[in-house]
Amino acid sequence: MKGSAMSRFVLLRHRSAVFLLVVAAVWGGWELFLTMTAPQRIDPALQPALSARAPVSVAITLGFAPENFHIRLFQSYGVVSGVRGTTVLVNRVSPDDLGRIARYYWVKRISVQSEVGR
Amino acid sequence: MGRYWEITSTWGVILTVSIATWSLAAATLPVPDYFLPPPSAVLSAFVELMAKGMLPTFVGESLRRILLAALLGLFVGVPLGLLLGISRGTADFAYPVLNFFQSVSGIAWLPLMLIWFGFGERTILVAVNYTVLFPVIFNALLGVRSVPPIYVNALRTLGASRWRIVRDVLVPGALPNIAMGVRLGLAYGWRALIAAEMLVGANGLGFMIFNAQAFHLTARIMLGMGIIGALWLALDYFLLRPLEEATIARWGMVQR
Amino acid sequence: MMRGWRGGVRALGRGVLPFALILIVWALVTRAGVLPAIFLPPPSDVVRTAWAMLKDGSLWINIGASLGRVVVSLVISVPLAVGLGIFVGLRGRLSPVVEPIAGFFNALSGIAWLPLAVTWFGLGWVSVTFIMFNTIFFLVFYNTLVGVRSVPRIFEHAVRTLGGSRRHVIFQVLIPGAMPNIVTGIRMSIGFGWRALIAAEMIATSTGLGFLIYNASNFHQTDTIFVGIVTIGILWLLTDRLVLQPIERWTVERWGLVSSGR
Amino acid sequence: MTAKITIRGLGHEYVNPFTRERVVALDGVDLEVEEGEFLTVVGPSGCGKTTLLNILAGLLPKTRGTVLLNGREVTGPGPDRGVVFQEFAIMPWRTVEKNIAHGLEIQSVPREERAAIVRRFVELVGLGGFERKYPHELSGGMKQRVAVARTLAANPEVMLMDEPFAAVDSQTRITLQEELNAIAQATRKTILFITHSVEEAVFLGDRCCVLSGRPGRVKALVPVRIPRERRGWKLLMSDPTFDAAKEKVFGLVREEVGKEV
Repeated sequence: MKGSAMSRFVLLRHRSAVFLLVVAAVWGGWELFLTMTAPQRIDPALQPALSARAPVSVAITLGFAPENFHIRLFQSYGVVSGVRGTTVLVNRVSPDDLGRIARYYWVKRISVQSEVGR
Repeated sequence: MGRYWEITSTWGVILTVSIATWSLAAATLPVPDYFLPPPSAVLSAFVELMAKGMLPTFVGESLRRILLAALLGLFVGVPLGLLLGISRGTADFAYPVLNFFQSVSGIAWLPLMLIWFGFGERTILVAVNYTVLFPVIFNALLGVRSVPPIYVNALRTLGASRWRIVRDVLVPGALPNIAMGVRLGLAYGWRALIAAEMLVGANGLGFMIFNAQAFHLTARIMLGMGIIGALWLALDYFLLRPLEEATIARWGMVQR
Repeated sequence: MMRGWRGGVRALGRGVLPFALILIVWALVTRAGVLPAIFLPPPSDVVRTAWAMLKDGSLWINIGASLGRVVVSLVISVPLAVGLGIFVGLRGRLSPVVEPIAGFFNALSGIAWLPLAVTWFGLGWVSVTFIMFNTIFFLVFYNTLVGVRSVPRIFEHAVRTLGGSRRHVIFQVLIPGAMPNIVTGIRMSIGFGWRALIAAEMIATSTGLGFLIYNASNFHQTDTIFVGIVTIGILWLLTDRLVLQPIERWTVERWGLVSSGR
Repeated sequence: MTAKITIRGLGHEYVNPFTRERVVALDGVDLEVEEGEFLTVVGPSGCGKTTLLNILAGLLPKTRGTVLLNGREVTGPGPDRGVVFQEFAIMPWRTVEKNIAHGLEIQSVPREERAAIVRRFVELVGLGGFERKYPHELSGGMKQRVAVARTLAANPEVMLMDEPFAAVDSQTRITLQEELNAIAQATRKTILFITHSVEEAVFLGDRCCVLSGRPGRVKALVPVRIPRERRGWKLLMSDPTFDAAKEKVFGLVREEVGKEV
């Protein structure tokens, strides 16, 4: 770009524009992917509680033993009452937060807490 | 021997030699394992942190904060700097103040902000944005002040209004300095962000490597450092350098 | 012309007016009692604390610790970085590859090295000095390397046709030609090094201005924090005026060269 | 008496390191330059004028052919062949004085002797009073004067000049040409002067060598039989010999430019 006039087309092919477009595309695609795959992670048994718009206690199963990072993350959504191997028990999670948790790709399944038993 | 071959072979040699010595050192040096993990450990740390969803969050948080600071710097810092620079009165008042505040690094303010905003996101944002904003404002002001008067006078002789002088001479003339200010501000801001994340302990690359040190997870430290460097190079190559080339190349204004 | 404008601004820049005004506003705000003292102590408190710290020497110790680290790191890493930068810059085969690598470490320089430094050297002044060394070394090395490679070949040809040997080319063309970039590298390395030091001192040592401020915030001694902050600002302005500008004036501006340091 | 410079069968090819593409710049150049002669070389752009000069200066290794100076093979750059480049190749970090003395410094000529020589050449090129100035404070014309003074101060066997006045405004150019003419007269130095301007070539040269279009070859050698003392712009404006030589060289170059396009 030797200081020549930046016509619209050249501007678009310029590496900055391409970079921003690619970043936007990847980010958008990723968010879409998460939103699409979120419902599969929620146990159907939780549907009634969700539709009742009432906070619910859940058991979140991960593919690995949770680290401090995950515990702190879940604490921002509700009260973490315990950890069983790769499952974290979180109480009083609002339905909206539940939807957000479901979007984390590393969450295996979110099921009703009572089923797993204290 | 073509130049291509020469460069690629030198790259090949340097990369293989460095990885080899690193692995060798990791295996043979009489130090505890966590001192110098081999390259393979860094790779598995990457895989692990991706699987656990931690890396995307760390990178995402750091990028969000620096890009926010960049936007603020561009759309608030630059106009403010230009505004202060246009009239001699405000410029002479603002220059020493800005010069002082610019020389106090954002991190030096962090302890005060911990008192004002506590250990949270706000402290990080204020520290980073402070670090980015002041060099941007300062250099934008400097840019306006260093536009050679002959351009201003030339336009004045054409009967240009004050606004037109600002638009056609002062702003374009200041662009090289503005670009430099943004670049410098973000360079300082990026490092202030890493330090702030370490001190405040909020999710981000700074926190990642600092926290990893507490658990002797050196592989994660090295991974984090690699990403910090790589992200800056990407930001620099794709966003900052074009900004600078666009301003300097367009007007060939390398002021002597 | 540019010199005239900048000189004029700087002449006035030294004026005390702006700071006096800020002090007055600061005093009024604190007297009005809008904010609790721990948030914003009155300027009189800060001055009193500063005076006390000067008298009992605690401020001097911390200034000495911080400045000492800067000087030590500069003395070690600048000559090494300039020497290596020139050495690699001369190797046509090596430098195109080393430049991007140096660029990477240049981008990484600073506080990002702290965790690794603490792992290797533990908390304390060794880690802090390592971070300072690392920041300064890579900034100066990278800029020297770029500087040597950007010297127009025409000067080298000129010296060669005057019968100059490789030694002449290095000392009479490459080093002076790279000087603008070297000076920029040094200027940036002090700027970034100073900031990295303050941050590192907050985490890894028990002396120095960074530690002074961070420690004061743990005890809510806001006046000490302000003393520290003002000191840092003044120290930088002094370094800029007494060290950086003279170097720049003596080398780059005198030759009318402009550097493209990164 | 052997010629000062002897060039026989000189050929040169540029090989692009990336694409391996070969460009023949010079093909079979035969030329001799006598002692004390002012030979100008002119030709269409791209005919290899600068390549020829760079090979003579030793900055560019030739592909084939022989190049002799005083009968000895030319290998690399050296003080015996002083060069004045088109870009102002004087050191921005040295004062005018230090620039002119640069060659002498390299040949470790004692300080006092150096100062005397520098003073002589400062006067010769009319830079009196500018000794302490830095290049960025000089005009283009003055920078080139420093370059010429530097080259002559090193007392080379031959002075090679690569379109030295191309980047200078026309008024300064005329004065520089007249000054160079006076210097050639005063120093009796052998000079090889590359230019794209036919008028400049004829005005300055004892002989004009016309190179053919790419690949460059000696197309013709046009003598300019005008004594050095009479070479001043005012005189030559109406001199029939000058006009005739100019027409001839211009014709030869035009032929080559036609082929080029």
